[in-house]
Amino acid sequence: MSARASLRLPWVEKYRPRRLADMVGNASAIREIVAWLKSWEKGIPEKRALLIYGPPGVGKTTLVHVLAREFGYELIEMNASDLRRAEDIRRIARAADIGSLFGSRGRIIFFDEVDGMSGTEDRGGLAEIMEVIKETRIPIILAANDPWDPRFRPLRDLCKMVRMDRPRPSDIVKLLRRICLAEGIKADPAALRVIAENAEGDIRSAINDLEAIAEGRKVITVDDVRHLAKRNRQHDAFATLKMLFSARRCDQAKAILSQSLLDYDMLLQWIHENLPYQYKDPEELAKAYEALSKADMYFGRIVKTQNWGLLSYALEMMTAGVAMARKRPYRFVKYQFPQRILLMAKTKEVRRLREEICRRIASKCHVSRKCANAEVLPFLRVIFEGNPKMAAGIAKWLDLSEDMIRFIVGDRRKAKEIVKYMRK
Amino acid sequence: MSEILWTEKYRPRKLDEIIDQEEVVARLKQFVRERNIPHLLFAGPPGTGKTTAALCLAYELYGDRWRDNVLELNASDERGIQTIRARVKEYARTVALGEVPFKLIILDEADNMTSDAQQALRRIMELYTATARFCLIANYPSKIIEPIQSRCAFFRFQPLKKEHVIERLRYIAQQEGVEVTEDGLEAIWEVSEGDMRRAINTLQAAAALGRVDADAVYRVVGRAKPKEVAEMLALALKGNFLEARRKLRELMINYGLSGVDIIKQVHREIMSPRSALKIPEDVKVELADLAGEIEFRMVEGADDEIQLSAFLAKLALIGRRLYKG
Amino acid sequence: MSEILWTEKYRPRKLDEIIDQEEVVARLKQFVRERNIPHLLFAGPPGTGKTTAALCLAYELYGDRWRDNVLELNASDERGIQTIRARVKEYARTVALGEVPFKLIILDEADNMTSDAQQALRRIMELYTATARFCLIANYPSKIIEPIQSRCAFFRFQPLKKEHVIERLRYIAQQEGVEVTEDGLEAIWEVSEGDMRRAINTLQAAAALGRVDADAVYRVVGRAKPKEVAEMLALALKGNFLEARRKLRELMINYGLSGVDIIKQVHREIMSPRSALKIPEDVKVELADLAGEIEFRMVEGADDEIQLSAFLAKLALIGRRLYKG
Amino acid sequence: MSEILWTEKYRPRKLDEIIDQEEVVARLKQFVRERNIPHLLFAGPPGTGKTTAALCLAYELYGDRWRDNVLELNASDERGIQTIRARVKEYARTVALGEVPFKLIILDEADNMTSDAQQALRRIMELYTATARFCLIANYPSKIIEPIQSRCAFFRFQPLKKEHVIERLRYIAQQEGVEVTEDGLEAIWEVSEGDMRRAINTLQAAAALGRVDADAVYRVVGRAKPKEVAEMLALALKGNFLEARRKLRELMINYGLSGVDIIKQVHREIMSPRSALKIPEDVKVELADLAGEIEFRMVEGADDEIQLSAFLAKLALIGRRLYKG
Amino acid sequence: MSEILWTEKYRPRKLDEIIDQEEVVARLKQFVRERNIPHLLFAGPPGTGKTTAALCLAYELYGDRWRDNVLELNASDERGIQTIRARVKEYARTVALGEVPFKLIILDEADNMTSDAQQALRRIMELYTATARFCLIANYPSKIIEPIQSRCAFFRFQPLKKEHVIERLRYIAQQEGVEVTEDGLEAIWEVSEGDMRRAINTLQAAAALGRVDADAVYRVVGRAKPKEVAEMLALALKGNFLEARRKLRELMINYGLSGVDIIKQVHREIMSPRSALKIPEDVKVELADLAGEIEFRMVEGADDEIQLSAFLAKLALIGRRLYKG
Repeated sequence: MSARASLRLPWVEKYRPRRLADMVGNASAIREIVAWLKSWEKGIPEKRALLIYGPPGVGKTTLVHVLAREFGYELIEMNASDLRRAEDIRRIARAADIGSLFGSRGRIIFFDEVDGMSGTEDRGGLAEIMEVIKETRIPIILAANDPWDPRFRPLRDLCKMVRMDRPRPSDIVKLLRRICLAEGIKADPAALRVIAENAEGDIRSAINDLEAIAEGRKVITVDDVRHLAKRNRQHDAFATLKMLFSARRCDQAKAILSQSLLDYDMLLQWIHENLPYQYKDPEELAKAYEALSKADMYFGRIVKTQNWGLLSYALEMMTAGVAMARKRPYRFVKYQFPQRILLMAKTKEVRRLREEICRRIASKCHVSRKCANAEVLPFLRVIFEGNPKMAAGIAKWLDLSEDMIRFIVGDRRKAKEIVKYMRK
Repeated sequence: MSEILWTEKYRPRKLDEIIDQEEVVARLKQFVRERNIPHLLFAGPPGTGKTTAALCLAYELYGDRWRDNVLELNASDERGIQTIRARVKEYARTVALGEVPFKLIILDEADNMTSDAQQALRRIMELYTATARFCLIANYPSKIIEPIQSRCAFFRFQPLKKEHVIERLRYIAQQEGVEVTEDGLEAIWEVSEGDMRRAINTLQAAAALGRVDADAVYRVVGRAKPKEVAEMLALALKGNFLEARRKLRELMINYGLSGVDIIKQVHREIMSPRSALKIPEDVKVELADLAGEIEFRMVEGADDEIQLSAFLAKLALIGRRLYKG
Repeated sequence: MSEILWTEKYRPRKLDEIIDQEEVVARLKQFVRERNIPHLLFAGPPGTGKTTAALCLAYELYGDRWRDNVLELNASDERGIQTIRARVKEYARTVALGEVPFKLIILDEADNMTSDAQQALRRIMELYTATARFCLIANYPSKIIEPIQSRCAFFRFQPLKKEHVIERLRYIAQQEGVEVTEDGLEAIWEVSEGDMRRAINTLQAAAALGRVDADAVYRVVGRAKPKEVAEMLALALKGNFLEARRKLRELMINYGLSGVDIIKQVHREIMSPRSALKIPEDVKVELADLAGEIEFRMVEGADDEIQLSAFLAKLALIGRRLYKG
Repeated sequence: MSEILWTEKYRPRKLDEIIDQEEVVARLKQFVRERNIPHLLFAGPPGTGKTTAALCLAYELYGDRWRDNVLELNASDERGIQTIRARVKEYARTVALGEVPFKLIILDEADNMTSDAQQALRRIMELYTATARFCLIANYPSKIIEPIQSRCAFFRFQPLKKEHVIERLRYIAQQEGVEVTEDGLEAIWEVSEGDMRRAINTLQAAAALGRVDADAVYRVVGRAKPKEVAEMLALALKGNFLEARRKLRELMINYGLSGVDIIKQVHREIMSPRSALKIPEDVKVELADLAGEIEFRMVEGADDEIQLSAFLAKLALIGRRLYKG
Repeated sequence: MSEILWTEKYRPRKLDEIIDQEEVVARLKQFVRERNIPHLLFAGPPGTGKTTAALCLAYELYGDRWRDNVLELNASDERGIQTIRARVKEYARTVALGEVPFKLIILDEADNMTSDAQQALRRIMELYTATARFCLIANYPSKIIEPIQSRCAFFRFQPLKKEHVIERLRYIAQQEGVEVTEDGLEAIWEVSEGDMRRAINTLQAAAALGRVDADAVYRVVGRAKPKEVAEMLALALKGNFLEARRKLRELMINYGLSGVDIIKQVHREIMSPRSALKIPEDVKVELADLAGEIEFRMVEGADDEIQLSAFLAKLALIGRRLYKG
């Protein structure tokens, strides 16, 4: 690398870790991944593919590159900038010679940004990746931000799943300090702390922010980072809600729309979550919810008619309408993250199970999935709770897995009993 | 006792085994004899044998090859008319196997389609009329658009007679070696509202618990519906909005209930004389009216949870007037 | 009983056979005598003989060659003005056969065209005016754009008289050897609302079930008997909400009625001077108001059962005020 | 009576013949004198002479050669901007014939173009500015994007004066040998709302029926006579709900009016200062509110009869409060 | 007055000429000095100089060779996933010409790109970082997927200050020899809502009419003067319904406004903190909701006049409650 070029390289590239020791955070995840990779030396492991998932900027792609370098593998990479149709996947697999017993040693196939595969453009790609995994005799690594989409379910079954988390701000500060040192910059630790906090565990954005601020400076003070634009969503939401609920005029309430970074859907969820905390008086609460209900109707009408002219009314009811419900003085409350979003994430697996059970009932009983849920499943629950033997028969007939049975009876012990009958 | 769902085990395999639809059966058998059918529209209440009749027709038309010649779709499962078009297209492309020169496409819950989707369906029906026949199944025939109705032979399924339902239940119980009492059968008839599928499901669930008497039946019915609805209403009326909303989320997320499902149950709970809520009559009416309003808003709106929360907030307000005023 | 549609079998073949449209017929016969017609616009309620008049005009103008000289289109069937343009173009290209120097193009349901399409139609009419005459048929003439209206001779068809419709039905029944009762004929008149086509179709459908009495008529049109609707309303007004709702379910299930069907019947019952319900006029007013609200919600897609329950709940409240207050 | 449309036959051929647009005409005549025009934007209500002015401008600019130098397009006719681009391109390629060094492209209903299409149009205008001038015609200038507005000289057309419209109608009637009554002319003015084209079309359509009096006018535009509508409203307000409803049905059937037609007329009657109904202003307020609600429901597809009944019912309730309370 | 668009003619060519974004400009100039930039994300309201800043950056970085080194793709260019994978990737891969070792790819309105396309972009940004830098421009940065946000230095553009916008407009007017009044400038500021591009376009459009005063400005944007709208609302709220309606018709006719135009202005006036109407804050919400309902109805096809009457009627009813109650 020439001196001129390296000078021009952004710091995220310049200081991209080259060795495992340079990685920030996620020590246990890295240990797990290294162990899996090493197990290939003893033969083909049970899971032939590794799916690394986690939020952006925590170092997933970097880690894979470092591993390859450290353990001497050649990396064959495909990412979202490549066409990834079935034939493209197959071509790469062939190039990597995945089936060869001897010659392929020393290669890894890396499918990055798996969740960025396009439904239309990359038709058949996902299915082909799974085929490749089933056949492979060399390690395959995949990376994704969100692997929980239902279409990845069969893929998840095939892969060893390892999660990488956001590193703590203190880890990021350490890294930033190291970069400053290398660049000959004097930085106030408090300023670095602000950058690190603001990045919310996204290492890459922390480095980018540092570089943008340091451009042309040799000293960085807290004052310099004051204007750092907030990517930070959570804190922004708190401030936004406070502004909204303390507003005394419609225009003040509406002003949050231009000042918040939350998108409208998200803002709606935040308001919905926190209404009962803010408004303890039933009258205020009912009035505020009336406004929110109206806002939602406008959103619904927008979706149905595609008439975006109605958006301003939706937003107004959601902000001014909610704020003007207040009759008493504003009081501070601790705002909550929308529990529904957490709940939806937490219950993803459960909901998937329910859906799958309904699908099986639907196909056996000639009913819709909705009908299966409303008309058949409740009776199944009674049977499964009360009669493990009959339950076992039905479970076999519907081809239910153990999790599904557990889901239906809602009790681990009873589920075990049913499974025992099934084996008989 | 056998261990698959009895609704399937005892589903008739022949047109002649279908209960209470003599006229329908006679006409369908004529079609079978002629090896030719027009497009069909089966209408009638749930659980009167519409889907069964369609399947029996298929068995008798195609014999062992029925699987190759029948496509079963459910309009409320398929995502929009595009998917239906695609599946029909792919399916109708290949020639029918066997002697009958057309395939059969059974489209259940066709009255759930929007009228735009039905217009598209009508064109699909026209397009593939040479190679396929459609059998549309609906609860409310008046929700099927006129141009489709006029292209179909219409079959109205009658509500089942009490004695025949009970006779069938008794036969199944006997086959399965289940003890049933008279009042048990009466109770099943009562709760199943003429819907044979629900009746058999109730029988099986009650049988799973032991002897089938009225008690057992009501027990099954009680357990089969989530108790959280009544709890949610009670909490809201008592002014505990946060807890009520938590229950609401449980119902929606854990039970996979839609907003309309919940409002229906709310309605039932409010108006039930057996409800533990002890709501005065005039407040009941107010609540029913409110439930109607909120349901309408859910149809117009985008987010059921927000609308139902607004409903709970109103409830809390009413509750205050009721209990403190 | 013959198999073909009676509406076709008994459709008048001569202008003179048309019922109740003396003025229209006189003017049309004048045109036939002159062997020349302008563009025509026939307007009036459904089933009053508009299409029949157009066809009779064609028979009398062209005699046996009418098939070669008449093109029948339906504006709501043909897919857009492009198709109409193409078909008219192809059709009008060839010369009229026989003595009359122009062809006749009958365009049914012309008021269903968008005003853009009508603008295009207007240009088509201008273009082919030398070789073709248009006969536009519409229920609502106000939905025909003025530039077309000003090019057409206008004919308004009157609603048919009850005695003439019944007379015609009785004639057909006699020809077909069908037994009809007086209340059956009354019921047909009731449900067909002056629409002859609907009346005859109803007669034929009811005849397929055997004797044509009121019961049979309400069965084939998928309506509840007015008496049953009145019963449900009476129950609700007496404050017996649960019974009223049970009755409602029964109506929906037994007759396969949708919510909008039911509310229409409720409306009819409320408004009927012959209703068995003795509701004071000022209560009728409230019910009519309510029915409008509920119907709108259901049209927007709200759930039938919830909305109708809300309706009955309100009724119970009104009833209480009425009878106890 | 001639066969061609009177709106064409009596369309002014010279700028000076245009009615009521003195300022516009003066500015346009200046352009003619200078033999140079900028791009033009004509805005104003329908039937105030915008297209006529564009054509007159063309006649006066190009004289006999106007056909070679003018391209008339209708933005809502031509299929999208692609067609416009193609046609303009082809047209503007050739040099203008005669003394004026540019051609004129008249683009009617320009406000019906999407803003994307207008963006494209803007580029076309730039591209051909040397050889062609555009005259855009719009009802709503606010729907023309700013970058186009900033390129055009803006002309606003004023609504026409009643006496001038009537004078013109009288002139045409005289030329055509049609008998018109005073109340006929009044009625035409009433229904055409300042739109000259509509006024003349209505005159022609009414003339086709014979003498042009108020009756004939309301008949051809498919409206009830204001007096009858007022009668119906009066009945309802007096609490005579059932009578009012009978009147309503009569209006709908006799005039072939749809529900929306009726409500529009009701609205007009309520608002008319000449109405025979002596409704206090605060009641008018309530009626206007109601009419809006009912009209919307019918637009959404609710049943005309049920909704209009609901409307009359509300009227009766208001009337009761008003006169008995 | 020149023919080309003033927004282009007066677009700043240097970073220093950009208005009101000192912080952004300071940092960008720093990049220019260092001849190095990170990937950039420019976010902020429309018309605050984002695109201008990106172009100025390009001019200053590359000087005369900017055309060789900059790829600009905006919303009207194809930017689907194929383009990103083919064209953008190809462009990013080839070496830059001149001293600066990388090219600049400007993606305007990046928040309108599909998330598929954005996904395809993220790794390109990393892989070709040695040869290309991206500048993404967005009104709503939250619509940029997180992995891309995290790859960019983030710049938020502030809304422009009134005095600076007006100063700029005055400068342009002077350059173009256009007469502007104080109230004209105020009006432009009012209607352009801080969007400089819109402000300049409005100035140019109004200048085409002659002197730029408030009248001219409101005329070209197709809006009534806020004062007049406020007058109408005040009349309605005072219960003077018929007068308010007269005013409404006047506004619609004089300004050529459609129903939706009017309701949008009414909405703006109601919510404006500077409105002369002095409506209590909680009533504002009620009125806004009403306006939304009415706009929805009109969008769905309901009649403008009936619906606006209904709106004024509601206003009168609210006013009655407010002022007399």
